[in-house]
Amino acid sequence: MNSVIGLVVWIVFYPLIAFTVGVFLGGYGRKFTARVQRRVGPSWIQPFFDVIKLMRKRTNISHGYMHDISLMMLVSGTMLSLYFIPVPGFHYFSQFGDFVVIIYLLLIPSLGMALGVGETANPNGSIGISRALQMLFGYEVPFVLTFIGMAMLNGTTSMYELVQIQQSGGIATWGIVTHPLLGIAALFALQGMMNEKPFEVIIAPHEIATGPMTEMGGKYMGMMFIQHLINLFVELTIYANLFLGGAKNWFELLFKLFVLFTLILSVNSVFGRFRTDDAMRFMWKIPLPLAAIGVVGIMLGIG
Amino acid sequence: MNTFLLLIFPLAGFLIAALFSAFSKKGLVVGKTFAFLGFSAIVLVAIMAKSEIGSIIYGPMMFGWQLQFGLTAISWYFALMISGISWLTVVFSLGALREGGTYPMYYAWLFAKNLGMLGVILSQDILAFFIMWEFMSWTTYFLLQQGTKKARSTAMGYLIYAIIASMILFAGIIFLHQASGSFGFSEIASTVAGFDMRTLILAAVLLLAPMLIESAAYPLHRWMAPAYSSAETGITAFLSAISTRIGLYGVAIFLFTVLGFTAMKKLSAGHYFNLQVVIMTIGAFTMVVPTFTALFQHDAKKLMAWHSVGQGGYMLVGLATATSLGVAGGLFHIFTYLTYVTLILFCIAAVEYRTGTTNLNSLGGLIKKQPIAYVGLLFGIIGLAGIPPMNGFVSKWLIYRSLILGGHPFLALAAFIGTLGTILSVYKLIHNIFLGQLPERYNDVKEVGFFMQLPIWILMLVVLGTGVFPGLILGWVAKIQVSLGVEPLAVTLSGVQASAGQLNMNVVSSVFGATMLVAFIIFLIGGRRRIVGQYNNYAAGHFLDKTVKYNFNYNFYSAYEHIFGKRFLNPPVKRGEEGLVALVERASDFARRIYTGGLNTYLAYSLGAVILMVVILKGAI
Amino acid sequence: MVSPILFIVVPLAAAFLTVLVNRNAGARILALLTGFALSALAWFWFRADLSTPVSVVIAGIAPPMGIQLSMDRLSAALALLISVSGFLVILYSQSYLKSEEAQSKHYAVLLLLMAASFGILLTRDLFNLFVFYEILCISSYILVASEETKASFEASLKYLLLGSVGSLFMLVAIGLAYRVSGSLAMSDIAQALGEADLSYVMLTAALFVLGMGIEAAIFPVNTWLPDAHSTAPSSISAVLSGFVIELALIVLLRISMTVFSSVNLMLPLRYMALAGILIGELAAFGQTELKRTLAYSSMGQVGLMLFALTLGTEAGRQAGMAHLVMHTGAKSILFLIAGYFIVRTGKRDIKSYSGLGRRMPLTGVFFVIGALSLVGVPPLFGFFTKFKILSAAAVSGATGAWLGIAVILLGTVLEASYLFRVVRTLYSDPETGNTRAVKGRMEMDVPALIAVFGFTLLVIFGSFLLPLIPSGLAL
Amino acid sequence: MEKTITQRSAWDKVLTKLQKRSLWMLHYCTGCGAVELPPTMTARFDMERFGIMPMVTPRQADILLITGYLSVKTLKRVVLIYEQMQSPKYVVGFGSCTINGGMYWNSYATIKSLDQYIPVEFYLAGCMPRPEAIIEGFTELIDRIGEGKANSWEDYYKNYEFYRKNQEHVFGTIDTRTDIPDDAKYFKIGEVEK
Repeated sequence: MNSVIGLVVWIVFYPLIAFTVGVFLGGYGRKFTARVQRRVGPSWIQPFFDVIKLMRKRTNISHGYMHDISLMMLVSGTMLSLYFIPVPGFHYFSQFGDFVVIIYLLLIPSLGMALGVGETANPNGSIGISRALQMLFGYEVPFVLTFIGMAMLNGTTSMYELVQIQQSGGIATWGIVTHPLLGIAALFALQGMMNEKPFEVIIAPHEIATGPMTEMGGKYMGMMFIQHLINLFVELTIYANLFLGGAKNWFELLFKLFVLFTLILSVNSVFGRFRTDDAMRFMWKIPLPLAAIGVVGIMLGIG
Repeated sequence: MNTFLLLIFPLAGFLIAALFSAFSKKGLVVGKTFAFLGFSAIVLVAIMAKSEIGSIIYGPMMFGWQLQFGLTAISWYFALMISGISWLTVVFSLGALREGGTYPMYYAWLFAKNLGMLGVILSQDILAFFIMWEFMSWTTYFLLQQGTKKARSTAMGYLIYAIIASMILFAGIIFLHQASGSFGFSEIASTVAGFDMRTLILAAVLLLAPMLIESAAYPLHRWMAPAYSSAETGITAFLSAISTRIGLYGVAIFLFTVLGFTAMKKLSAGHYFNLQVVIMTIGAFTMVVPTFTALFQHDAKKLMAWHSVGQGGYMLVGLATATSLGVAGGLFHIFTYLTYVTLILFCIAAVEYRTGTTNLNSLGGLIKKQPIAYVGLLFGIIGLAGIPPMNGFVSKWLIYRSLILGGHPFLALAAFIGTLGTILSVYKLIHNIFLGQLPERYNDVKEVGFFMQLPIWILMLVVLGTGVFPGLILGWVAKIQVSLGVEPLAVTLSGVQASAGQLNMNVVSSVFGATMLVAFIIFLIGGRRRIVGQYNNYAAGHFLDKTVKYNFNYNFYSAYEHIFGKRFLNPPVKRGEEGLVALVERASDFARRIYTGGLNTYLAYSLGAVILMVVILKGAI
Repeated sequence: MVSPILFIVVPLAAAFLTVLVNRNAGARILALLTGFALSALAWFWFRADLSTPVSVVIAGIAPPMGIQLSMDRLSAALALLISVSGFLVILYSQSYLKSEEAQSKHYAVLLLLMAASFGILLTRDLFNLFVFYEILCISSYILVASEETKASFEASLKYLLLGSVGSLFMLVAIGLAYRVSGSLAMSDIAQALGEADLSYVMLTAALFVLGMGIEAAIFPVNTWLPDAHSTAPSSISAVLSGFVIELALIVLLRISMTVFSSVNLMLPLRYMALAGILIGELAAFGQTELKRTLAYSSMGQVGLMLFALTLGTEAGRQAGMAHLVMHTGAKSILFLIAGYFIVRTGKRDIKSYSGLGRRMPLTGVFFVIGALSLVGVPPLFGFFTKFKILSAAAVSGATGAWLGIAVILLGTVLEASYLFRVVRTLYSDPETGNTRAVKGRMEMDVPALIAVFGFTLLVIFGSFLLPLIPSGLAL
Repeated sequence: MEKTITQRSAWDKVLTKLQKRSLWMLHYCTGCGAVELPPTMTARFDMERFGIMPMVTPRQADILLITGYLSVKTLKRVVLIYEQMQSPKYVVGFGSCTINGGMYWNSYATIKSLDQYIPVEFYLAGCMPRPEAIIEGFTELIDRIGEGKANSWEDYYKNYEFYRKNQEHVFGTIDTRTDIPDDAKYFKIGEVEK
């Protein structure tokens, strides 16, 4: 009975926790960039202010019901994948769906946003989506290959079991240590997955007016912010679970996320922007071969 | 009895419709009613035939062999799919066909095609299989001809491939019959088990190559997309849904029943290069290449036709793994693909019915005008992309699992690349048809009528239902696995109970529903929202109206065309095909030149022949 | 008991009568009646019990001096085939021949040709065979030329020259044979050649086989065929590819298996057959004229029969015979219909037939059925014969059998592709210019339709005749 | 105005306190004023301290910063963009050109006082106002939002006829695809007084 209550509590509060962590991470990100640019930068919880402001807009325009539904798909898809990611103290749902499920759940937000933006009937948005999908192809391929390697190595596709296996032997059994090639490749992919520079041609403000968000104002933009903040947590946690051995408790997890995000931010803040095709070429020239070599190594190790 | 009727009804339908068409060119209503009744009867018979699984009925005597027909688990599975899809196609055509075509013949060939396919899946010996196979190929050819003017030349392309396929199969059957002295599956299996390696490979190639051609496996796939896309749209749906999958049925039967596991073990000997790996590699190429060719298509039907080439790869790979997960995935994927491709193509047909075009560069914004077609297409593409909670996800999940845990990382990667390509191209599909700005000329477009909506609704229900409760179908798939001799899958109503990492679609979809609810609440928390017209739009301060072209759909994935364009628009396979044709033409030219028309050469031939013959006779001693 | 000699007497007499009557209507009726009578006769003989061949001696002179005719089951079957298809072709000609022509001549020569073919079939005397063969050839030269266009004259001339070369070969061969045997009866010659020096026999055999082979259109010496068959009137083309070639083929086979049994003629013939299939189908693939295409395809089909017959097994011979019957039906259908295409459009090349299939629906259906059977699509007759040939080849174990199977299958692919290019044209939308060829009714006339329908029945239900088709190539 | 302030609930006050910390600015730079914005945004003055960020589309922007003179043509665009923005929204007139035409005071092609055409929250006087002035103005704006006084945007809904008349007087009728009075009813704006 106790466990049931605990479960319910987790189910209710897990998204809130993720959102809070996301808020702080987002604020930290902006602060970090500002500092690199020798500015003071905004408050640590600036994203929170933005969300409140956006949700409190008096007038909101929509371009149709798909436009509304797409925002819901956006948020719910991200929450859905959140539930299937095991974190310390909560891995109930990860037994019902493995990593393949998570990868596909992560596609729901992309598709939802794509559909909604399509209905806003703004070419800037469509161009942004077309870029987003092409970039998706760019970074998902090496990322999935690294995962396949890990799954083959450990003989399971369940993320929870991956975490268990990695925690069994301390740092020595972390993915990044056992298979540095895969880890590095996935790191590159993560950079693209989080749309940080140099892979943020999707929202090129001065070129296509923030692309997908062109027609998104008020609460629509607000929901996109919420999704973005939860997504920060989701993507970083996935990487941490795959290659940094998950975490035993939340402090460890947050610390890992913090370090990882700092790494990504520092790349982000010193780079320019790649063109779409250049970005894809990069993804196929550096991370993909790395991952392939790693997987071949694993195969030979097995066979 | 029902098994028998399953062959008799389509035959009767074919003859009656053909005679009817011979005597009256018009009579749309009669033709439609007759076809509807006929196919309803076929569906009923197919459902009732379940009780007769395992029973054999004997056909006519031929070459001292009694043809055998009968139902097995897998053939009942296919029989249901064939008859069901035909029924939906006919229902759709009740609304879709307008006055002025050759309808009776259209329906006649539809009946004939059904006869061919049902015959193939019901046949229990390779002779019956071959006869029905030939019949099916030819009916397909005539069915394809019912389409546009372009359809005749593309159907010709199909015919060439089909003939080559059936000739190879012919050779295989002659060979096996000579080796085993019988046409029966079991006798042949026992004979094949005794073959040595090279004979075995020969037999396997002779049997499987035609099936791969029919299921449009890379690099034998080039006939399919043009032929299917230039047929009438309902027919395109029907064909790409089930027709090519008969080839996969053949693969399954030949692999598991005719060749049998002992032979397959032999063929799979050798760690890195063996027949299984070859087939899987073919499947991998089939998954990737056609999918990315689809990306560059500017015609909705062509795009989908290329996809039905590509998705075949998943089923092929799944079957070729010969593992519990993989075979289940392959067989289930046949079903799921069938459902959502029909759905998608019906929706495209609904749009074509109103706008008269399937050109992706000239459509747009129709979501306001044809919401139901839009939702149907949405369900379809979510299924096709394999995203939860639609059924396409489950089958793909099974295939991925089998590939990853079976130690084929790069095949798994190919499968995933295929999926990504699918997502890209289906988004292009739905975006260019339904989203973006609505051109003025489509302002008076309406939703289609009841008969065209009904199949769309039904299929939407199936796609979602079998996605949330995959056990409904997977249960039967497990039975098929038992009958094929594969270790069956541990199936629950809600998904799969596998050893390492299970899948429970009920949980996934209910959590999805819950989070959707939360998102909806968040949406409500925000202030009121107002729906505005498409011209109230950000254009950097420009005033929009119908004179301003403010849309983005041409050359949608420019970066890809920039990188891959050339490779996919003029692939080596195409060049090879053209080279082969050129070779045949040169050879025929050479043969023609032998007959110079000059008497002197002819006389020379005669004398030379005499001398040659004497020499040969001398040499023969 | 009716004497088999009637087979030769009746058409001869009818031929002379037609010349005497010399009026179109009369000639037509007479020819039709003759054809019917012959068919009835053949039917009688076909039903009769021929377990022991019935042989008659003409003019009471016993062999070796006299002429011996013998009727066995094979001859009866072929006689039935010849007479029935001859009858159907005459029926077809009723409407096909233009009324202003001198039809009496035409029918006379046609009947003459039939008489000669019966003679070749029945006779057991080598020189007599040669005589009948000459009659056959000459009448076919005349028939080929009977359209009296430049092309037909040229074709006929070629045919004539090569034919005479063939008869020259035969004559020499017969002379050589006579030298050792001192008799012209086949049985004696066979016996005599059995003891003779092998290379002597070889030369004889080679000369005879290739001499006869010219008429039988065996590969290297079938050079006359494309021109002759494509320029002749379609009824005649149907006759020539329908049974004349096959007849020559059978007789050739019978003689080379009985008379020249001491040398192994089967091997070279088999390879010639394969070459014939390949070259014939390839050449047909490149043609633009319908009748030329069909002519080349006949060469391929002859190769197919020859391959089956030279496998040297009972099954092979049976399959060859069956395919012969099928080919008579299918090829006659195609040629007869092609004739009407030419009549209706006045053009010979395929691309000008576009849309005809829609304007002559029944004809179109018949054409498609004929083509399908020729390709060998179940459940038509062609499938059974082809299957029998292939399985016979597979079990025969003869050298080059598997190569033969491969070649045949390749040939089938080619055949299907070029025949259905035609079908596609027939059902494509007519381009402007072809439709104005003939206003109004395009469908074939009733007699022609009936004739074609007869052949179509054969092609569809032929598979039930399979057990009735004999295969004994005895003397 | 006073009434509305006193009516504000505590919850509303809290949220407003948070909300005022985030302002996104769409700057419409016609004249020379643009040159003052880079220093305002970058390291020296760092606008983002106050959560003020430049945005590129009117849908997301809260502030419409108009730097410099407006010709008749450009005024059309400004009106369109203003109507595409989502309320609450604040127009900031930057430089004397927006106040009285500035050095173009006698030009036939420019409009003199911006608040005749769209409600202006406040002006930044000067030619040019320095970044300090801009920052000063924005902090002022933030405070007024916090107190709930920054309601100039409601005026556009209430007195639409007035603004519309002036606009038409300048450039005739235009179709911005937005029916302001109907929007006012739909979104219940300015009904507190009724």
